[in-house]
Parts: sequence; C-alpha cells; structure tokens
Amino acid sequence: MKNQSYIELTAMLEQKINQLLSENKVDYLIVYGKGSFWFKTRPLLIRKQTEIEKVIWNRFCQFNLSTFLKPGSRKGEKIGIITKKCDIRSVVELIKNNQINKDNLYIIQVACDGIINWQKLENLLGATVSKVIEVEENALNFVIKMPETNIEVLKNDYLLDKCLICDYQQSFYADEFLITSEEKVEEIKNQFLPSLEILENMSYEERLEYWLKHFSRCMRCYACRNVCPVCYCPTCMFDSQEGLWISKESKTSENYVYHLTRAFHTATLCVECGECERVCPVNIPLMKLNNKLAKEVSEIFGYQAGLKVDEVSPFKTYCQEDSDEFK
Amino acid sequence: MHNQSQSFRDSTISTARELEIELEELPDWYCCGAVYPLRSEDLISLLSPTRNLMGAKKEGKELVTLCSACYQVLKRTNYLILNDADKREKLNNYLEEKYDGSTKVLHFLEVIRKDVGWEELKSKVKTSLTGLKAAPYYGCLLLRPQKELVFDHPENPTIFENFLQSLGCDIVDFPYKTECCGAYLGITEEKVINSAVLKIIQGANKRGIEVLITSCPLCLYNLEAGQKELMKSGHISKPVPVLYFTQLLALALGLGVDVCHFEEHQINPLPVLERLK
Amino acid sequence: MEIVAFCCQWCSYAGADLAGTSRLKYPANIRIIKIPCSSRINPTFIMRALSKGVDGVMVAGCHPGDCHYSTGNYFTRRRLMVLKRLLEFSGINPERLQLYWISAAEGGKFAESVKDIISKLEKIQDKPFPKNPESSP
Amino acid sequence: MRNIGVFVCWCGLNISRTVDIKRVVEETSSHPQVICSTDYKYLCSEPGQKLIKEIVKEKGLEGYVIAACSPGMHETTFRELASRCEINPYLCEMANIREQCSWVHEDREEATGKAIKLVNMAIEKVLHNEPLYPESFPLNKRAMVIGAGVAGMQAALDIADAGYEVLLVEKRPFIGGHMTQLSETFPTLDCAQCILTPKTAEVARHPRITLMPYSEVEEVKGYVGNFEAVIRRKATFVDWNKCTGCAICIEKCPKKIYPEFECGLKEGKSIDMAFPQAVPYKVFINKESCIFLNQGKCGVCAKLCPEEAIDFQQQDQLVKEKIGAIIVATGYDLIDKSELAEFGYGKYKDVIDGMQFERINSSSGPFSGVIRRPSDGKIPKEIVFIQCAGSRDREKGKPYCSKICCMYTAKQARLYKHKVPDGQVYVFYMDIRAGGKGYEEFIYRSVEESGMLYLRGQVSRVFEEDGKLIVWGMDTLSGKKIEINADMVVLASAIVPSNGVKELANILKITTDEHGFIQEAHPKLKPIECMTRGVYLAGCGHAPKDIAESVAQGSATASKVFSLFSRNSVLAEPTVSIVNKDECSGCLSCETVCPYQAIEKENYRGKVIAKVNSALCQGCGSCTVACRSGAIDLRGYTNQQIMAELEALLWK
Repeated sequence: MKNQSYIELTAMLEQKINQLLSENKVDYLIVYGKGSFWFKTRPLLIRKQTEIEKVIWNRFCQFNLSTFLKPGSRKGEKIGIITKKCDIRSVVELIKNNQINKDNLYIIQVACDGIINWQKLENLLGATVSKVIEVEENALNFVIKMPETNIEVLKNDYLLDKCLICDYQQSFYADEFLITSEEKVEEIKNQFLPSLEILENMSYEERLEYWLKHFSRCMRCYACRNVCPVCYCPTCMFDSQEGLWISKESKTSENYVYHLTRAFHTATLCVECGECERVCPVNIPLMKLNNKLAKEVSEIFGYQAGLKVDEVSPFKTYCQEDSDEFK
Repeated sequence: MHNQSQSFRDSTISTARELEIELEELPDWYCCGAVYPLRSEDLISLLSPTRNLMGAKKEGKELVTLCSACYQVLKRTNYLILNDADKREKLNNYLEEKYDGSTKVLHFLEVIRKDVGWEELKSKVKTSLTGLKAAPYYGCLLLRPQKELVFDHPENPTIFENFLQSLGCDIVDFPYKTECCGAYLGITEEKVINSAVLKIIQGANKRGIEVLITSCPLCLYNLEAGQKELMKSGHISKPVPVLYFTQLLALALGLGVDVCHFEEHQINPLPVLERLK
Repeated sequence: MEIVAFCCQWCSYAGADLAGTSRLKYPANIRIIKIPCSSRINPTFIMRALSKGVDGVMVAGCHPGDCHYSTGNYFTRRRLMVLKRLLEFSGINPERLQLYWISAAEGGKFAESVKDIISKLEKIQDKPFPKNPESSP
Repeated sequence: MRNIGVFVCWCGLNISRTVDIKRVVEETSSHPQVICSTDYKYLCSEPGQKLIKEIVKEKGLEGYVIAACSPGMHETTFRELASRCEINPYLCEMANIREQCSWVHEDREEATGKAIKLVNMAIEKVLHNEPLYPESFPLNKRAMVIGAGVAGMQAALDIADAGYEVLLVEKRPFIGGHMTQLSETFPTLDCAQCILTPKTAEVARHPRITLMPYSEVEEVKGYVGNFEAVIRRKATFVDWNKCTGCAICIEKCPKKIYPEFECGLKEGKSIDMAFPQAVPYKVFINKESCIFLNQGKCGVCAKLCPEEAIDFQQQDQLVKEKIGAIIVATGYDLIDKSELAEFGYGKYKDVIDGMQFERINSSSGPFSGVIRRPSDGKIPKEIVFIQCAGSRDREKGKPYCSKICCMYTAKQARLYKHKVPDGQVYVFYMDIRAGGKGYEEFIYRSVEESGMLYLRGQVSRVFEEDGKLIVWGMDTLSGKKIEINADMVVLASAIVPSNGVKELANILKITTDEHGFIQEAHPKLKPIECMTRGVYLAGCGHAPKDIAESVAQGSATASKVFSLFSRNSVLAEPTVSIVNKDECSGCLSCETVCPYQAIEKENYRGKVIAKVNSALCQGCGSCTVACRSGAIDLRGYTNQQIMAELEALLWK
C-alpha cells in the first residue's frame, strides 16, 4: 500500500461517514483526527457533516478507538467507529461481555498496512523531527522528506512490533470494510514476539529482578488500566475497596500485585493492542505480560480473544478433560 | 508393492487415473513396520511411520494407503502424536524436524468415498458386475481400534458393501467379514491359519459367494495359501478366489485384465470372472 | 518456612480434620484458611500471599467431578493453570503454588500433601519474594 | 465491631498436651480489640457454655472466637450459644486448634506458635464479620412428580396420602411405566400386572393426585418451595372427558402400526389403547401414522365414536403449575440397537432384547403367552441368553453394571423352561450379581432345577446360517470356544437413562453424570437429593435398579417432601453472594460460572446488571472470582474477611 492508498482510503472514509450521518444511521462517530504535532493523531468524536474534513487516516493512527466505547455505550445512542483489523478484536470483546450492543454500533474497518512507531522516528531524527515535511514510502522503505534531504529507512524497522506479526484479516463483524486493492487472505496464525524468549529463558531470580526493577518505577497512575479497552469495570477492584487488596503506598510489592492482577484480569480478554504500554509514563514493558498470557491461553485452551462473538472465553466454561497438571 | 503385489499397485494406479484421483508416490518412503507396537513404550518402531507422515506433510498432501496394515500403523501413529503430548515430544526428539500430527491419513476406499462418491462411481462403471456374487472381507486391521481409526462401524461395517454395490455386484451378507484370517501366525502355526480359513471359506461356500474382496495383502495371502492347503487335504472342494477391491474396480471401469495381474494369485479368479464378459 | 493452605470446607478441610482425628503427623508451618469452595480463591489472594513473602501456597479442593458445587473445581483448575504460568513468568518458581485434590475421606493424602509441598519448597534454590523489594536493585 | 472475646478450650488434654494454653491466652489478649481472653477445660460442656454466656454479658462482647476443635464438630453449638447470648450467630468464629494443630504436631513450641496464629486469624476474620440473617421464603405445599412409573407412583401416593396435593406428569399416555410391559417379576414370579394394577387404579382415583398423562415438563423456574412449571399436554386427538374406552374405534381403524409398547412385536392400530389394563382407560391417536391427520381423509373413528369424542383439531396445551417440590422419576430405556451390532441385534428378527421377551411371554403379548420366535412363530428349542449386552463394556462407554439383568435373565430362562420343558437354555454371563433378598437363592434354584447351562464368558458374534442363529462365544472356565446353533437369542441389553433426561436435567438445573444418569447430591449421605434444593430423585433415572429399590426410593423422596412441607416457610443459608449494584459492569461473567443459575439480570440505572437470587445461591463463591471488579462478594467469606485472615497469618 502506498501513500496514495491512504489518501484514497481517507476519501472513501469521508464519503462513508457523510453517508452515515446524512442517513442518520449513527448519532456520532469515533474517528482519528489530526494531533498536536505532524505525526501525532488524536481520537475525535464527530456528530456533524461539517466536521468530516477533520477525519484522517494514515500511518500514524495508533490508538485503539474502541476504548472510547466504554463510557457512552449505555446511552442508547448509535455509534460509528473506525477500527483497524487488530482493534476490531477489542470491539468484539466488548460485545461479548455485554458492554455494548452491536445493534447500536456501526463498525467501519479500514485497510491498514501497519502503523509507524513514531517514537522510533523521534529517536532517529532527534530535534529535526519537527522539520519533516512528509513521510512517503516505496516498496521496502519509508522516505522521510526533509527540507534539504530525504532519509530512507527500512519499513520493518519503523513499524510497531505488533504490526510486524499482524496477520488479521477483515473481520466478520465489520459493517463496512474499506479497502483499495484486493488483499491476500491468509489464515490467522499465532505468532508471538520473539522478545518473550529472552525473558522466558532467564532464571526465576533474574526474571523477578527484571520485573521488580520495572514495577519499582510504577507510580500507579492507572493509565494502563484506564486506556485498556477491555478494562471496562465501572469501578476497578483496586479503587472500590481501597487498601483491601493492596495498600495505597507505592511500594514495589504492592505494584507487583497490581500489575499481575491486571494481567490476570485481562487474560482471555486482552487483544494485545498495546495501548497500556504506549501510555505508560515510565515505560514498563506491560505487553510482555499480556503477550505471554495470550500465548499461554492460546496454548492451553486454543483460544484467542476477540475473534468471534459467540466463542466462550475459557474462564467462563470448563472441560472435564482439562489437563490435570496439578496433582 | 513394486515386487510382490503388482496386481494391487497397477490396478490402483490405473483406477485412480480413471477416477481422476491424483496419487503421487511418497518420495523416500519407509516401511511402516507392518505391526503397530503392542508395548506403549516401544517408540522406536513408530519412527518410520512418523517419517512417512512427516514426508506427506512436507509435500502438503494427504497420505493415502492401500494396505490395511499400513493404514492402521500410520493412522494410529498419527493419532498418538496428535493426542499424547508426552509421546509426541519423545518422538520428536529423534527427528530432525518437529512433526505435529497434522497429516491426514486416508485409506484409498475413503478417498473414493470422499472425492468420487458412491453415486458418481456408479455412473463411471463401464462393465457392470451384475450377477457376480461378491462379499467383502474386512479383516481386522481396517476397523479396530475404532476410537483411533474412525473408519467404519467395527462390528457392522458397510463401506465395502457400498463400494461393491456401486460396481453392480450382488452383495452377499457375510457374517465372517470381520473374522480373523490368522494374521502372522501363518509363519509359525500353519494349523491356526487353516482352521480360520476353513471356517471363512465354508461360510462363503454356504452362501454361494463367488469372490471375496479385501484390501489387506496379508488376508489375501492367508486366505489363498490356506485354501490351497485345505484343497490338498480335501477339506474344501470349491475354492473362493480372493481379490483386491481395486482389481474389481479396474474390471468394472473397463480397464482390462492386464492391470490386474491375475497371474499373481494362487487361486485363479479367471473362471469366475470369465462369465462376466 | 510459611505456607498458606486454602482448603475447601467440604473436602480438604474435612480431610485435614480427618488427618487430625487419625493423629497423622505433619509439619507445623502450614496455616489453613477455610473457604467454601476452591473456586472462591481469588488469584489475587495468592499473589498477595506470595508478594508478602510466604514461601508457598497450597490450594486443596474436591477431586474433579466431585465438587460439592458440582463444577467449581473445574474453574479453579483453569484459573490456576493460567495463574501458575503468570507467576512463573513474573519470576516466581511455579512450584510455590500447588494444587491438590483431597477428599473428606483422604486424611492421609492431606498429611502427605503437606509433606509433599514442603519437600518441593525445600528443593527450591531461588529466594521467595524479597521482603523489601525497594532495597534490592 | 470492637469488643471481641477469645475463649480457648483445653479439650481436656487433647489440646493442652501440645499447646501451651496459657501463652495462647496471653498473646491473644494483647490484641487491641480483644477485651477478654480466657480458657476453660471443656468449652462445649454445660458449665463451659455458661461461662461464655456470663462473660459475654459481663464484658458486653459483640462477637467471639472459640479456639477449640474443628468447626465441623461444634460450630453449630457455639453459634447457637451466640444467639442465646443475643449475639448474631455469624459473629462467632472458630479457630481449629485441635484437629489441625494439637493432634497433628508434636513439638509444643511449634504447635503453640501455630495455635496463636490460627487464633489471630480468626480474630481478624471475626472483626470483619457482619451479622447475617437467614431469609425465609413462603412455601407452596404441592409436589410435582415427573414420571409415573412404579417409583413415581409410589412417591405420588405417599405424598397424597399425607394430605398434600400432587401433580403426576407422565410422558406416555398411560401410567405404570415399564413395569406394565413385564410379564412376571423376580424373585417371586409374581405377575407384574397383577401387583401393579391396584396401584395404578389407586393413583387414578386418588382425590389429591392430578394425573397428567401424555405430558412433558417444558420449563421450570423458581426455587425450593416456589417452583413454577410449564407442562405441555400433548394432543391425543380424543376428548378424554367423553371417551369411555369402548374400543369400537380401535376395531375399525384401518391403519395398522407396531406400537412401542409391544416392542414392535404385535400389531396395533393408529388409534389405540396401549394395553387392556391401561390407566387412564382411554384411547389416543398416533399422530405420525393416522391417515386423517396426515392425508386429511379417513376419519372412520370420528364417524363411529358413539360419544363423538374424536377431535382432530385438538392442539398441544401449555399449562402453568405452581409447586413447592419436585420428584424426578424418569426411568430408563434400553441401549440403542446399533450399539449391539456384533449380536446381530436389529438385523435378525430372532435376536431380541429382554423387554421383547417379556412381551412374548406376556399373555396379552404377540403370541398370547406362548413362547414363539418373532421371525416364523416357531417355538424355539435352543435359546441363548446373553448377559451384559452393552453393560460393563468400556468400549461402548457403559462401564457400569445394569444391575437387574442377572436376575431377570434367570427369571426369563426359568419361565421359558416352564413353558418349553424340552428346550435347552444357554446363559452367557460375566459374573452373577445377585445381591438382594432372596436373589441368590432364586438364581441357584433356577440353575439347579431347570438344567440350564450357565457359561461364563462373552459372545463375540451372532449370525444367521441355514435358518439358525450361530452364536460364537467363549467359556472362560474351560477355556473353550463355543458355538451354539440357536433358535432365538435374548440380550440382556444395557440400561440407559430414558430419552430426554438430559434436557429435563437442564430444565431442572440438576446435573447428569457421564452416562446421562441424574447425579445425586452425595453418593452416600444424600442419595435421593439432587444438587438443586427441593428436587429429589427416585428410580432408574438415577441408576439401574430393581422394582423394590425403586419403590423404596419413591417412598424415601416422599418423606423428604414431608419434612419440607411440614414447615410454613423455607430458610435459606445467609452465606450467599451479593452484588454491589454501582460497581457491577454487567458483563455477567458471574452468570457463566454459577452452577445454580442463581444469577439473574436486573435493570439498574439504565443498564443491565447481575442480581443474586439468594434462594438459589448455595454460596460457593465462584462468581466472586469471575467478577473482576469485586462487585460481587460472598457473605461470610468476603474478600475482606479472607484478606484479613491472610494478613494476620503474615504477622511475625
């Protein structure tokens, strides 16, 4: 997919949104809009046709917009939402867990060829990042156009990790699938980031140290929880009975229980969108926990979150023949 | 098969071609071992079937067998690999590459059922075998253990009957169809074979069966060799020829007697088949 | 060494009582918390216990198929399977969490299970969760 | 709660031998919220209880901890004592320092240390206890019995005799169950009909039994004391208020069928009565075969009926009934024919099952009681009985013993010998299981008197040859292969739960075992209770059993119903789950793990949230873990209580 495709897709998107609004099929739409900086995007809620020009679709649309389905979903309003092929899984999870009614939802899935990791770009360019005019691309490379010069970088080095292994296809649950040219349909495979192996091969002590080092930085701002599309509890257990599960002080042992509980609670629900890790102000590698659990859940139960609305989560059912690894 | 059983080979290859089933010889195949090990720790014997299964996986194809014994060994090995994680791991330790049990093992009869279908087969028959009183002889290896093979009902199978019906034969209900032929006892205890075969053949004679159909080379051998002995000793007077199902199929499809290599048989089936022409 | 045992009141807790009435001896570093069913065990209880420096957690429930509440232990089994892997990945030796199926009639098995978890914990080389993680690097 | 008391029991030497009671008292009294800690030799004794009562009053205790034996022993004692002390019984906790401390440890130092911890844990827990009050529910003193076989009828009669209303629902158009099909019964050779008909007649005329034949339970809602059932009354196309059972219609009906009652052996009609003694004595039309209902022509019965009782327009009716208790007596079927292919069952006419033999032997059966074989009506001279046909067979997924086959095979063989004295009987058996009053003697008499050949072994194959059934078997005692040329083969087919039990179990929220039999609440101590309160279990729906046992179970369930109905309301344990409405996300994960379907939906502030039906909830607490936000908690074992125990345990 070239830049051209993104322009084309944006036009298609605008047209579709226009149609939905004019036909009153939705009350509002959750879309991507331009952010504060050239490569940044932000979530946008539009209700009027006049706002359509603000809609964008490009290589920087990183957010999982389904997080914004958590509130508001109960007002009975009809909502339109833009999803990438990965994000739609969390929409499916929200539907599965009775958090939103599919009848009140119009899902537009837009073709995506991977999202650029702007942090890597920032690291590469440093201060000059503000001078970039545009990022174009050819088959293998991104071409970063600067006033004087062009820098070419390998695409695979600058995409989000999750995009490198992404092989999701058009979801069955999208009401609309916007695509320019025909994409190859592949079977969904399970691939896991190789970086897990490094951790998995450590000794217990090394690994504990690794995590405690990270958790010791946590200040329990709960951004990871708030941004998570599947952390939909109106009141989190850590908020409701304060001091019951963990004490308020920001101690590593308390943080440890918080993070493990969060990971356990999202196991079977987590769609590995990476939002928690993205928003973490102290860069705790939360996705490693999530990826690990998704992998284990898939290995034990053959289950992956967010693929089918009628699939039962492994924690909501049981099988007499489950392996009895404990004795 | 290339040496001992050209009849089975050629009749299969030619009928498969006629039925537009693509068969390809597995490159670099190994003997399946012929007997599925009775001891559960005996994993070494499972290595060569596993290699065959892996070979088919590499080719990205289903693994089709003709012989009932090969079918049993391969399918059971695959079942074990699929369902026993511990054994799978142990077996994989011996192999250069990991094998996960994803190859599908099929008997040629199943292929005909799946890819051609009985009705379609019927329409392809050029020389109907109407009037030929035929009965299947399943033997044991195709059907049991049912949990692992899932081929047909272990006590009351019908796949051969369906097959013969499509060819136009007069099927005779044959209660001995799943009895034991004596198997490898032929090597050491000829008497056992003879008494087993005697029962089967007497039962066939009583029912006026003209030809018995099998897919197992060992059954075929035992039934033929046994009958020869019993003829000598005067226990039976009228021998019943035993044919591979593919031979009958070849005849019905009008492929001629050449591919059938009837000369390989110890009991000449030609007198019975002569009538059909 | 300190071990927490969560025991289902219908089976393993009664099994522990039977071990008592039978005067079977087992080490004293086990503390039993009575719960109605093994499915009442919130994984956070276990994380909490381990993060406070408990050496091991023993969970005991009815044998699969015999749950007093018919299916509770099947859910427990699934939850603990995942929890065990999570603990392991977080750097805690998974042997520190043990699940046993002990019926009300199995006093002997209860005593054996206590000995079993202790012998397993004794073999573990790595340290439990540090008491003051702040002070470690 | 603030003012806690701790009472430590010596239990004579039982505790005091290994635990330093004095230290336990000292250590625990230093707890800021413990205002009194004391010990006594036997707290459970009268003076012990008196002591507690006095101290509670004197110190104004709000709750207390008893450090003594297992709560399994004396929790009830000390909780009752609490209510006598005007403390809510749920503000009493026990620390188990006998079974789980003094009796299992030897080192005095260790045991004392542990006892102190256990008491501290109990103190922390009780500090978080809240007074709980059992809810009481009104009770509908009317029972429903599902299945009018011998077990169900017995239950219905007993309950009705005790003065309660009973609803007896039966899926067939007549009552009496499988026993109506039997000829004679073991071990006394009583005629089945003769002993059964007085009971069916009594059921029919009992003023407090409402009979619902040809009906099935479609839906059951509610809980113990307050069930509401929807029952489908299937159309018989005959107005039973008018039908007199004169049978003119049967005689003239042109459509012949083979009804299920006669096991396909005897012709019947499309409009028919199952058998001459049927209760109710009414005809019904078989919907599948009736010419009029399928082709719109015929209607002979309607023309001839003197009472004009035929009503082709009749529809199934759904009726709603309120009841307080349910007895499940669904009975059995025989294993499917296709599973016994090695015996040629279903293929050869003369290979029959035990029930078919009963019909053949019955004087109202196909041959009026003469034993003939179905294929050609000849009297079989060589007959083979095969026991365990399908039973005790892992391969067929039925590893259980069908229990009655040994006995009825011996009975049938003996009845055969009575009628065909020159016939030869062969019985293949695995073991003879004749545990029952007079059973063993019956078998021995059969074998000795009648010259039957009992062969220990199994049959591998049955097939037809020259008009005979060839039976290949094995006599494992002599180690010989056996071949019998028989005229007829009778299979003692495995007993399986009757068709539709699985669906009914789902409706009733009870569980079935791996074979589809209904699961009892406890295999030994609650053999006739189901997992759902207020639902009881009788007869073969539970497991294979004989008539006497079925009747006994029927009466036993009735007595359970009496004790339930003897009260004016039902009390529910207060240790149930409760939802914090504001914190519930409405994901209903709790619903999926609840074994009792106790989670209901509720509209609250514009969203659907979970609500616990405290009458259904049994307090397992699985939901509290499925709930991520902790919005659902279990009374008596709250998150706070358990965490408090955990914290206390970690004190050094």
